[in-house]
Amino acid sequence: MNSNLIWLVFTPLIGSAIAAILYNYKFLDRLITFSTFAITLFLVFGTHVGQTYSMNLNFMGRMIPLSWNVTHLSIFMLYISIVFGTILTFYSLMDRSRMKGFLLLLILAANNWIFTTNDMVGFFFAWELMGWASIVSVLGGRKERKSRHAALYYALMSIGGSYSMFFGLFTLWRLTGSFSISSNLAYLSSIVGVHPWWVLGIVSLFFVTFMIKAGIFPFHTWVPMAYAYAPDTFTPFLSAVMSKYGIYGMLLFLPISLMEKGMPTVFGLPWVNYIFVWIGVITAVLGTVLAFFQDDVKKLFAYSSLSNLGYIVAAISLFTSVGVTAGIYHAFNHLLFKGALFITLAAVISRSGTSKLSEMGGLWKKMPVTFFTFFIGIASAAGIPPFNGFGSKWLIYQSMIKQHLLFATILLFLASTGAFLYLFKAFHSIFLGQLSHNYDNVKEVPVIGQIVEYLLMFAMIFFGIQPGYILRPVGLIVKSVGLNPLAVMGNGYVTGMFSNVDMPLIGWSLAISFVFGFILFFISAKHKYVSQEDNYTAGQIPQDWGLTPETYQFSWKFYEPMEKLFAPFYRIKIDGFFRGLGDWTRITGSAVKQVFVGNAQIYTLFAVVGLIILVIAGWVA
Amino acid sequence: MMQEFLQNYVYLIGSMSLIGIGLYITLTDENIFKIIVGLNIIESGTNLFMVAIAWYPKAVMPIYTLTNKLSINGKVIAADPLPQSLVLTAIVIGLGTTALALTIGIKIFEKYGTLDVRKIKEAGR
Amino acid sequence: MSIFNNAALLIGVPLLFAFSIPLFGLISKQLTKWVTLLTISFNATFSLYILLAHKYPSIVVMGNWLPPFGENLYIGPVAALLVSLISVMGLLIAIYNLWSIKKGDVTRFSVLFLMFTAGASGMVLTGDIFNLFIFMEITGISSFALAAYGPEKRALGGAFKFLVVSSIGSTLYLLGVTLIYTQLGTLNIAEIAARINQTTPGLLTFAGVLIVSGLAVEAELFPFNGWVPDTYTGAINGVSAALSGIGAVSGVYALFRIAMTVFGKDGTYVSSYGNLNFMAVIAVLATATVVIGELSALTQKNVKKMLAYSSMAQMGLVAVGLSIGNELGVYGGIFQLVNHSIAKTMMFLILGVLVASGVGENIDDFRGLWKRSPFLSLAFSVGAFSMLGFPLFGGFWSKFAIVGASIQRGGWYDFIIGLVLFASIVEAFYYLRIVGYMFSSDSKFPKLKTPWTPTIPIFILAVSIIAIGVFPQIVGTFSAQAASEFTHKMSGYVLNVIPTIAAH
Amino acid sequence: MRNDTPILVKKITALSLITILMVGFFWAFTEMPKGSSVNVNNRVSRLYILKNVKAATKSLNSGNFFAKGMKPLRSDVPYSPITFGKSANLEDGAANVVTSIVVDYRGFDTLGEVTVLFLAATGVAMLFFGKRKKNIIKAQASLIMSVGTRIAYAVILLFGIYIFVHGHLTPGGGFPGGAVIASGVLGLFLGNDHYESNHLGLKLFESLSGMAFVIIGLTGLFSVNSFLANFLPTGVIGDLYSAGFIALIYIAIGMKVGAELSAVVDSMIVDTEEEWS
Repeated sequence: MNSNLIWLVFTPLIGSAIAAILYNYKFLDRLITFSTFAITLFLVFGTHVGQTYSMNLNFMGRMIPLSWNVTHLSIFMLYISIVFGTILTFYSLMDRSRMKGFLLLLILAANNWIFTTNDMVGFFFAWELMGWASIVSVLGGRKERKSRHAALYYALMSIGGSYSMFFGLFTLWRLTGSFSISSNLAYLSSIVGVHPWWVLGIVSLFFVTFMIKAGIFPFHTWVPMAYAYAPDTFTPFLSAVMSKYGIYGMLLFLPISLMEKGMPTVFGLPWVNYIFVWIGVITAVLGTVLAFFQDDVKKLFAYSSLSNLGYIVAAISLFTSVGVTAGIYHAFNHLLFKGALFITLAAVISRSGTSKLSEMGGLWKKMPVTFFTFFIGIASAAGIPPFNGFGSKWLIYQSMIKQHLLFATILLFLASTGAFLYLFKAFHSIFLGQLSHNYDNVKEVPVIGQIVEYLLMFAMIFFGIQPGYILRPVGLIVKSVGLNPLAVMGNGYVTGMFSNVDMPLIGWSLAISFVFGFILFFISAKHKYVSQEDNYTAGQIPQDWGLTPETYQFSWKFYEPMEKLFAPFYRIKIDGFFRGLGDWTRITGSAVKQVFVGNAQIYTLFAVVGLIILVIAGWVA
Repeated sequence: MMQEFLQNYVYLIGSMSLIGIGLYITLTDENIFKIIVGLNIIESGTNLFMVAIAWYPKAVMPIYTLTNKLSINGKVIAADPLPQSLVLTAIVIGLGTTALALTIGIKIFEKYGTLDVRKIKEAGR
Repeated sequence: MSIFNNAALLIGVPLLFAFSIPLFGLISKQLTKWVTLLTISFNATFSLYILLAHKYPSIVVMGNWLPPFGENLYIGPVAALLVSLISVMGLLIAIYNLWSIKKGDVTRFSVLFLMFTAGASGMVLTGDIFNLFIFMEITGISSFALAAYGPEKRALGGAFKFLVVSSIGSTLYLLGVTLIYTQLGTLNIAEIAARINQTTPGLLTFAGVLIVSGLAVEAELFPFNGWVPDTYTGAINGVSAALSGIGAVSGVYALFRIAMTVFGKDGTYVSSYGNLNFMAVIAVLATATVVIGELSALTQKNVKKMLAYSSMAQMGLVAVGLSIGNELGVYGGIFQLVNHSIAKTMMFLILGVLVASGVGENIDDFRGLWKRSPFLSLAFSVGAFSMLGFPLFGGFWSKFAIVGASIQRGGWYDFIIGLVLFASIVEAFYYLRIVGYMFSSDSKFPKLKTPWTPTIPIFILAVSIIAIGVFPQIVGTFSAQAASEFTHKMSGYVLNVIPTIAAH
Repeated sequence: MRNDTPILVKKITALSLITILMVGFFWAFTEMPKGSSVNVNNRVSRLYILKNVKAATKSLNSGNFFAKGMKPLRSDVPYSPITFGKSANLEDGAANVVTSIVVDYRGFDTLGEVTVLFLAATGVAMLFFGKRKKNIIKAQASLIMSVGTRIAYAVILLFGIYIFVHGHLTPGGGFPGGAVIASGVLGLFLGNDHYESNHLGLKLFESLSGMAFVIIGLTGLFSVNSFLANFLPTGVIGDLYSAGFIALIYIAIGMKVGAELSAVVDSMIVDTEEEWS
């Protein structure tokens, strides 16, 4: 019995109530949010694996046990989410966006609850709380109309997901009479050999929810909208932390697949897992392809998130020790670099006032710290050693190849290359090139923001060259789900199937080459800064051939040839399906509304017809 | 034969016919006041039905008088007084409903300027 | 059987004051609203005392004639809970009326409102099937008149539609009651319930169909609910709040008292002493109501009309929950009834305040309301979130229980709950759209001045929604007892009224 | 079915629906007890007619009222024969059994019924509320009419009072009596072009008599510990001064109904102009 587990939930709730009261005083609201995150972090320090807590909830006269249970996975997730949240809220102290602190705290409460609970009632409650709080959070974006639409779209998807989970958990309850997650999972594992289709049905009800929350392929349509139009300071949390809830849920249910003895297999994988690998791959490729051409930088990185989650899903669906290690490791890495990227984006957007790539450019001179953070962020995201994205991607490829999924691996490689392209596009369009005159007065972010950026830079480099600090806890998780953990040679090594990579070595060599580069840069000829339009060709200045400052920007039609190349992909509109569903519902609604014609006589007729139908039913029965 | 038919069914048929007629008026006539009349006829049918189930052949009235005995050797021979009292209640309730309906009808005529039931609605449903 | 005759005051005192209000009206018109308020607050206090001091189950004997010979009131867990709900809602709306009803015939409005509340309480309390009809008519007639009140002409149209459909409904109910009387020779609900298997099946089915159809008018089930949108839209907002928060509660109660206690088989899901399983019939009707109500509300641009359709759909959801018939389902249904009553009352009251301060009824007028009146828009959102089943709001628990119960029941209820959940997504769409409009910032209008009198009930209701959401046992304990009363026909109802009926 | 459906279609639909409904009704009635087989002895009314509810209660409390299978043994309840004008101190003293049911055994229903009428009158008056216009004379009443109604009014009033005072002995009672009185008032309206009713008086009558009913009920609650219980001696059956509180209640009801229906007549006849300013 460790009551600090329940305080993990209650502290943020109390903080949320206080923050909600002080809502009008923005700084106080943010300060309370930050301090609650910090306090919760201290509470997590006092939490260790194996702690349990239970209490009874009076539900319809009978007691429903609510229980908490700390596993390796939950403590890992708690740490990474809360540490990141603390950094983010610290950043938000200076921020001007309309993120609501009390909603973030509600999400924190749900976050802690989801990661520690061992009963489905609590899980569902927390899941709903998290979903709704994030929906309301999305509402406060810069572009109000669009963020409203995004929130509505997200809400509908999210509700659909939670109803699916509703069905799943109550079906389990009907079967076992218990809400406990661990015993229900054990039950599912025990009957999977007998009734594989039943188990598949129930688990897929849960998986729909998780896939919606993580934004995996057929349900990814809300992701770009919600990420792009959420408040700038909330998007990092949405992308870095909240997408991981789906991954967490999948990890809970995946061990069942170990028991699927009766299922046919493909490449040594149960076919369900095989399908999920492909879903992950499709998500990764789709995210990449769609990210190329985005002009809205947040939308671009939203698709990037999508792509990365595809990697994670593909890896963990293999359910081998390398796969799971790689998946969780990549989840952590994605949290770190995507969080850093979105924080820098928030900084850039708050300073420049736009999120359009074609309107930015040359900002590195004005915001050097942000520039470097962003640079390291995209290096990580592209998987360039020694930054932190490398190790996990490397492990993912290894795990795929080990299962002989060559075609899928090649697609993932291509996606990674594509990732480099769009990341470079963003990098170049925002920071390099010529500075637009609109941004002559842009300043670097305030000190608090700079501190956060330095911290994130440090973290991305540190966890890149010292992966052992993450791989060790990940190994514990892998062990706890019943697989053999990978050997960890030392803090500096990523141990794969075929070879080990000495990250510090790579780090040093890269650093030395950088030093060389800088030396060359400084001893080379002096360069002159010119303005964007200071240019001529054949005696004509740019205006003469019809270029405006916007169209003269580098990022204007950045990848136009590729856009033509991938144009067929653009025509696949998955969200067209959901929109069609919505339109159909609306048309049905208008038609159904005609039932109520507003004539007393016809209402009487309805009543009489209803009566007659009942009479006939009684007659027939 | 005929007598038996009358005893068994005449009130029931009467009450059902009243209900049917009332319902027909309510469903087809477009004048508000005729609809109210239809409702009233339905009510009368119901009341007749209730009185009909209280009565049986050769029943005496359920009032003690000098000459009227209500029971013979422990067997009650009076008509059932309970439905009659229910009818009394139902009539009064029907009266109240009718009065209110008429009032609403008058007010509708004042404000909408029509008694056509199809026109008593707002635009934009 | 414990006799608690003083509870007759729950009906007697409102009647006494209703008859005397015209005299108070001779002194001052505004005084009559206070008389109504104080009388309903007596009712609220007394019913809360009954509920909290656990004075139930007990019966109230009328005229010293014990049931089944005379008339009686039965105060079980359901009645205790619902009477408290009705009286408290009535009290809060009466506070609102202090501010909102200033013009017109205030005196008579007070009388009608008081009797509307008392009639609904009586409908919930009564233990006699014909007395139920009388209270139905008291509620009905007062609500026709209340619905017609107001300067707008649409009020009259709505009231007329309500009156016509409701008259047909009560006629059907009366015919059904008469048919049952010919079979069993009694009007006492407990005795009918115990002896329902001694009737002819065909006739019983027919009587049941008539009664269910008649009560479905009050319980707002499709296809008997044509009056709902027009009446709710036409009536002034305080009356719409009362109709959805008070009238519908008693209607749905009566429907399920008949379907579960009278026609129900003890300890089973079904109610089929006749040929027809009425619980299944009601489940189908209720599902149709939910789907049609939500779909009709979807494209609605008028917020009041939208609330009306939503009200109808919510009553359908309540009926779905109750018609599942297992304890969890009834628990969820009663819980949902309480939640719906609280939330919908609050939303209509908010709409009333908004309309009175010059904001229109259209959804476009709600744009940027957050800037103009933060309190009202927050409270409205709280209500909307409770309707949608947002965690930490009351509606979460009831929806949870209803879905859980129907999946527990299984079979074709899986299909029903699938439809209901689809309708809930539709509902989420239109409520969230309003909330989104309210929190958008493009408003050019000045801040609203909110009078303090109507904010008291709105504040209390909003707080209670959150309180129920955080501590569901506030309602949960009572609705669990109610569920056990509804599902255990003999021990929950009949034996508490006539203890010696099953002596052999 | 839409608003603009042709009338013929409407009529045919209505006819067919009603036909189906009627067939349903008759199918149900084939199972009903036929006129000749109606047995009041099987119904609870037997106890009301023989006035042995108290005995039945005794038997109920001792567990003998319901046989196996929950069949009530209504015919087995002991009773003593009732003779008009002789039997005294019965549990209910009304010679008219319908009255004894309406006011005594099921008095609560009647209270509700009075309330319904009261509410309807209130509703009517509320909807017609407004500034009273001068009576527009639509048709001049003849001399015979105007004199005759005034003379008849006194007789009608007296007759109405007679009906409700004798409610416990003869057919009739408070409601018919009140309605008769109101018809007299209607006559006054018809016969006199400038007749105006005394609103204060009507209101006072209405309220006080209604309150009297409830207070009688509450007196029962506080003296006999049951709402609407008879707290007066019942006397000899058939006497005018018998039947306990039934006469009192019927007087209250009669006055109330008379006043209410007169008020309804008044509000319906007098034109008003709404004011919502």
